[in-house]
Amino acid sequence: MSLHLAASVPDRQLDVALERPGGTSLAVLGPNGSGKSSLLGVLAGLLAPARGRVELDGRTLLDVDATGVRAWVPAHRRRVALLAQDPLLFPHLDVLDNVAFGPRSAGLPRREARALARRWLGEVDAGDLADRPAHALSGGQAQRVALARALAAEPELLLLDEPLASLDVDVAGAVRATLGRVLAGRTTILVTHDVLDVALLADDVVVLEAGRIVEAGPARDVMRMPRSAFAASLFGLNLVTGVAIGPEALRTPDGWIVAGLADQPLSQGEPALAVFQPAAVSVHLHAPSGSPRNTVAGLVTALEPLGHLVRVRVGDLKADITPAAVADLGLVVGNRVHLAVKAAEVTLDPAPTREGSPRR
Amino acid sequence: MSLHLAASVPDRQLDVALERPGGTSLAVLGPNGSGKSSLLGVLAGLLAPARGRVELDGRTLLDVDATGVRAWVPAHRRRVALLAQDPLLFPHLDVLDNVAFGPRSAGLPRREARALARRWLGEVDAGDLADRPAHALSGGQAQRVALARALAAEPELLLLDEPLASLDVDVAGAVRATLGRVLAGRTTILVTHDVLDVALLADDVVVLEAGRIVEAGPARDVMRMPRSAFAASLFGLNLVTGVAIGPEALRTPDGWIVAGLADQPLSQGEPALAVFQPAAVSVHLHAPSGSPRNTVAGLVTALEPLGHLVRVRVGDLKADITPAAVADLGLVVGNRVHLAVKAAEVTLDPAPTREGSPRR
Amino acid sequence: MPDSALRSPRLRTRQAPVGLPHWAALPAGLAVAFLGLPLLAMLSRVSWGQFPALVTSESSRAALALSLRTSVAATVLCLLLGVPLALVLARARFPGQHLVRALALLPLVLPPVVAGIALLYTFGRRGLLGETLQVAGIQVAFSTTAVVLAQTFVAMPFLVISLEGALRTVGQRYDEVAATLGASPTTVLRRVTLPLLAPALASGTVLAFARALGEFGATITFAGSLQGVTRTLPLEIYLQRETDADAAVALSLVLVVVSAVVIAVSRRTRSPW
Amino acid sequence: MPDSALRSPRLRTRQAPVGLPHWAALPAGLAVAFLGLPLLAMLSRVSWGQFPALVTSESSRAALALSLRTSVAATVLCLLLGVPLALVLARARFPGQHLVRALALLPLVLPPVVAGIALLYTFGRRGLLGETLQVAGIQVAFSTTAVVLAQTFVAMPFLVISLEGALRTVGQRYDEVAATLGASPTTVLRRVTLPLLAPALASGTVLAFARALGEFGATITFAGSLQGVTRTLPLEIYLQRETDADAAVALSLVLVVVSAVVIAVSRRTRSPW
Amino acid sequence: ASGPTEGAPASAGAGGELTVLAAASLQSPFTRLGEVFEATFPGTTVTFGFAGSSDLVAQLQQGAPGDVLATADTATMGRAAADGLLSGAAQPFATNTMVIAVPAGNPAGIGAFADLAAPDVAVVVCAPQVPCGAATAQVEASTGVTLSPVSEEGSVTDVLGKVSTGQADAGVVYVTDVAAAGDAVEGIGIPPDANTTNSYPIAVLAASGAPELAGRFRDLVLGAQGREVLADAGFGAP
Ligand SMILES: Nc1ncnc2c1ncn2[C@@H]1O[C@H](COP(=O)(O)OP(=O)(O)OP(=O)(O)O)[C@@H](O)[C@H]1O
Ligand SMILES: Nc1ncnc2c1ncn2[C@@H]1O[C@H](COP(=O)(O)OP(=O)(O)OP(=O)(O)O)[C@@H](O)[C@H]1O
Ligand SMILES: [Mg+2]
Ligand SMILES: [Mg+2]
Repeated sequence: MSLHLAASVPDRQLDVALERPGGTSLAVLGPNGSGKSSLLGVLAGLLAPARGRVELDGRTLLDVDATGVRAWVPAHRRRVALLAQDPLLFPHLDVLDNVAFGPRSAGLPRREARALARRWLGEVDAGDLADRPAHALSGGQAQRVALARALAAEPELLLLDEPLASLDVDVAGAVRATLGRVLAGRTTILVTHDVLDVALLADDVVVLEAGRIVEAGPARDVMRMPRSAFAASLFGLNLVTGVAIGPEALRTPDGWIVAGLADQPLSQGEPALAVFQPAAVSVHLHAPSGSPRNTVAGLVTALEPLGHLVRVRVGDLKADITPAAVADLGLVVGNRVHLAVKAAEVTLDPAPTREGSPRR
Repeated sequence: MSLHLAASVPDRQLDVALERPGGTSLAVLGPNGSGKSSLLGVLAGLLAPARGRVELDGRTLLDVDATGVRAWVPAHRRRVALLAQDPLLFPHLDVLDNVAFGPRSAGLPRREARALARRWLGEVDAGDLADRPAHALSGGQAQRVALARALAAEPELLLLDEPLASLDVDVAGAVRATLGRVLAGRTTILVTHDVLDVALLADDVVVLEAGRIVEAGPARDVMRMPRSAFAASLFGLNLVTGVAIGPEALRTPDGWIVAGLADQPLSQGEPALAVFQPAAVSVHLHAPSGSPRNTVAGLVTALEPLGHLVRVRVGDLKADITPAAVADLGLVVGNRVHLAVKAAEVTLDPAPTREGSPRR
Repeated sequence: MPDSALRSPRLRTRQAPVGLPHWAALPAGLAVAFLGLPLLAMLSRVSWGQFPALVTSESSRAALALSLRTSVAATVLCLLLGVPLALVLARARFPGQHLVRALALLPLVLPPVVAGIALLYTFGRRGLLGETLQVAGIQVAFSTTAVVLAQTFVAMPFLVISLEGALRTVGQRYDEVAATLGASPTTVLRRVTLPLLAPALASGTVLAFARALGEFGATITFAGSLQGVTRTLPLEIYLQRETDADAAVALSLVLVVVSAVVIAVSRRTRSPW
Repeated sequence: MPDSALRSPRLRTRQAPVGLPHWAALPAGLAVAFLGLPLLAMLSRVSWGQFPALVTSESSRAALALSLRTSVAATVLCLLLGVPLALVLARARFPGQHLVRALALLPLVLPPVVAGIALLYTFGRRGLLGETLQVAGIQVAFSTTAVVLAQTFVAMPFLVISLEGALRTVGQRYDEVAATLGASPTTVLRRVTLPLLAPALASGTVLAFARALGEFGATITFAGSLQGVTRTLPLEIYLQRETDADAAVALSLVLVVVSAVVIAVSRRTRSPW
Repeated sequence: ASGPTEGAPASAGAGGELTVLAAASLQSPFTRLGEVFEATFPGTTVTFGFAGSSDLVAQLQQGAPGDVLATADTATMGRAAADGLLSGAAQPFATNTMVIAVPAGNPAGIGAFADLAAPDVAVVVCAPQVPCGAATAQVEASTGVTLSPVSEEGSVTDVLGKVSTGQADAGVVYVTDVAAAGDAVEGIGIPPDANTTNSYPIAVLAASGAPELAGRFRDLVLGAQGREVLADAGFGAP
């Protein structure tokens, strides 16, 4: 009960390898065009890698090496269901028959397949759409139906490409809860741009950039202490890279010195990174007196509401402060400000190698 | 320089009227299938209402009444550009020519149209995709190109249907900043499920539910004090409705009594609503001693990470507390807890009428 | 009312269509006139008094019945062989594909009479397969089977080519989705590819049926012309023409009516989306 | 190597195709055999010694040149009139639409000879338009123009029907997008609708050209058979057959070669996506 | 109305264009005679329109241009005359008789017309509607043999095609057809008393723009040279 994947697709600049224990779910994160959908395509059997090997529960789904194709299980015999980024509901079937398509293909009689389809439609809050023709749906409705259709296929491996992207808040919350229930014990790979999906649905995370895995690890570790700029940005954390200048301090290329706490002491001269919460950053109009450590100056590039706080962006750095503080400081975009963070709030770590540093 | 719309499309259960001063942007919010895309379709000339009237800058684009079609300007002469929910890039053109399509249609020579297209591609961070065939793009890349294509048409009215839905965090931030710049002074209607879009891009908001406008007002008012359950949920606020039992208190159908501050005193017996921040809600394992006002008991239905806080859901209510507090209380899903909120944190208001209560 | 002119572009559907260019009406109208005038001219020449007798004569009825039977059989054969061929041409990649595609067009360019000769060379008594067939006890010569073969030969390309064009136009995204849902290629074909192609399949079938119904040259060359066995309506019309051109024209109207019925039926069975 | 068999399903493209059902190869192969055997039989009968003289004789060359000229002209006419007609049929809604669609199929079911008679009834000296044309000094029948008209009449339905099927299959979502970007209906047609239809347009054009090239019955009836003026290659082949069937077959190979060239060219000009 | 010679000198002699419409069965002898004519009158061009006789008359009725018409039977020429298409009377220039055509080697062993009635012999004939079919019916009547053909074709060419490919065991066609078909078929004669004779008439057309030249072509066909060429092709004297 496990998944092994190694594949390189030169056309898409994709070159990845990963190993998943059965029954767990993996979130794939990364910028647009980094190869997330292509990765799913290889697993689903829609994209043939130039080289690669896919094994699912001991079955070899794909084995291509320099000598040629040694094994190739076609898409329909892989027991891998894919919810693609585009819903692509069959336009000639109604909603119910779209969802019943998988069960019917698996050989279920029409009645049972439809009953099953009705159940899955209910799960994604789309039970009332059952009799609609597939083309008469709104964007979010179509996405929900497509999700139900993928789930109804009851595959061994479930691939979900941004399953909640166009759902409204209430439904997204409800469907996320449903998925949490449904995915338990099911081998799943989930592409997402949403933090909540990672937090609520994923056991582990990989981050792709330009077709390579740049970070991998358990979801909670990556959320707490991301090592890639992309993950840090996604999880709303500040990430600063530089060179260690002591066991618990680094210097950035800009010359900023950041002190913090390290699990194991840094080796001087080695690359290192520092991560801290935007809420731990304070904003000052003048350089704070007292200890000048961990203070950097810059221009405010944006002010964004964030729940009941305001996020102040200064270049790549973020500071979350209260609206009252914004008013007190009279902050507007373009102000020159000083950001400070207490060393006790900063976590230091050796920087990851090029290939990411899987923590397992 | 203004937009007037009144339209009813019985097939889509849509029946709306709105009025926009020129040069402003309106965010349209609402659940899936509430008619947001249909509204844009009517404006763009892709959907013919059974009755309705659209005027843009004094031009009558559409006038249909019981006696028939009195005016109908076809889509291509409306100077209304639509970025639909589905990117629909022309598959036979490359990216650059997709974006240059609008300028070329407006009569620009090929060279100039391409130069313009290149500029817009740059604006959405997709300059390096210019020479790709349109079908060889990732989901997010295609959406960026479609956005550039709509912007490049330089319309009098710009309609954007979830323009940032599948963009990655970094790009979404950058494109949102670009849009903020580009939309300034341009009449725009923007469909979104994202709070940040409302906060950063919209002057005003309407909320659609089942094809009707249930709420309308300036963006900051709606964000602070939503009157529809949907908007409250979207902006992460708690909204409770009930009947006024005094000038500054209401009772919910469940019998919960909520006291708070009201701008104008409530009239006893009239419907009223109360809005408060999740962060203002405290969670207790036992009914708090002291004043029992504004306390309600329930089961924890979900615990979600939210930045550096944890969101505790109890039915429809949300409370944001620190992870430390969660640990101290030993909270897990299914716990019975008591929620309390200080009256000073609760804003009370008369409930909106059925048709919403536009604040202008 | 002065503004009644404004109401003219009636919007009948909710979904407002993107307009066609106005000028398109001109060539389209010309096309209709060009196709319609000869029909009018034909109608104006028919002596309607004679018509019922002519059309219900024994030879005419036998010819019509035969034509319908053979055309239906030929269309079925075209579907059975042509749909797979179109699929293979549009979706598979194999060496010699260009040759096969060219082959599928062959009967289109061959003058039908030559097609008949080629069929004689193949299935005739002294043809390539003639002896084999004779040994197997199959007698193709001068039989209704020969008519069906001739019609199938000339009609198949219409189905294949129009279907292949449509297959390329639709692409295979839906087929891929179906495969990831566990549908075998056969299921994909039956439940996705063909239903999606319904309009093109319908027009291809109509084309093939019509071509089979109107087939003359290959039939007379390959199958001969015997009442009730091989003399289809076009052959009957040809013979009528020898003595009375106007009678032949009148009889052709029967073909026109049959085709109109076929179109009406093919419209009705078209999927509703 | 023992595992060489495993390598057989070569994946030539990155995009792994969704497989066709294996059984499809059987009927497709049968179709190929059915279409290919007659060609083989023909080739086996050609006396290659005679071939060059036959093919390069003055009458053959004149016929081939005429055939090519008229078929190209007819195909252009088909495109000019047929594409708008297909668009109107697929996209517009108007009363009598079913009638017009049936009309577009008419020449398909009419035996070509009857089509020729109908054209004579229309454009002939005693035809519907005959007098009008005569007054205008235009003599249509029995001229090269008549050949082009006959070919256009029989070939147009192929273009119209296959294009209409494809238009319905593609839908008009891209057309709508183009309209919201400010493209006039003409621009939409030129820059979106037609390019998207490229494969179907190509196969429709090939069908129409091939039908025009092979046209015989309507031509001989409506245009006659004058060498260099109206005697196209199929007519020449018909005449040859009077004396020597094998010579007619050999000459038909010229048509086959021409069609192969047309297909090759139409493949090359097809848009690359 | 102006004929096809418009622009050319109307006077016959040197130069001029001539359009001859002739039955398809006359193709080879007429083509040869055309060459002879062009050699005799340098500068003239003869263009032939070959088709079935009834096609030709139908075309003329609809205004087809032409100077000379030669048909394969008198009935169709009669139709042309009745329509006033001819200038002067038509004159017979050749005759044709029926013959039994069998594939090379005569595999069915046909010896006489009566053998065609045997049940296992596949015979093809022309349909009674066309001239050769009418002639065949006359032969049947005069011999008292009733055929049950496997096919009644629309033209002689189709009958001959079936025979030459061996598809049919025998067919009834014109003598000239067997002569033109070469080695592929053999002819088995029908006794003159049982046979029918069919006459080929030729006429100058009323619409001719060059009646003089047309008359000369007709005279060539009717003359000794014409007779010789036609006899080579198997035609009998009128
Ligand atoms: N059909 C295709 N043909 C060729 N290249 C493609 C195709 N689809 C995507 N690409 C390219 O391959 C790379 C990976 O694309 P992929 O769709 O896997 O990205 P993604 O991570 O899913 O992005 P997104 O978040 O935007 O969906 C990109 O550079 C993209 O432009
Ligand atoms: N093409 C169509 N034909 C008929 N009904 C449709 C069509 N498209 C949408 N509908 C229906 O019309 C209603 C409004 O749909 P619309 O697309 O406007 O919703 P929306 O607010 O855009 O939703 P979403 O957030 O999911 O995109 C829904 O009930 C939907 O099912
Ligand atoms: Mg993707
Ligand atoms: Mg929508």
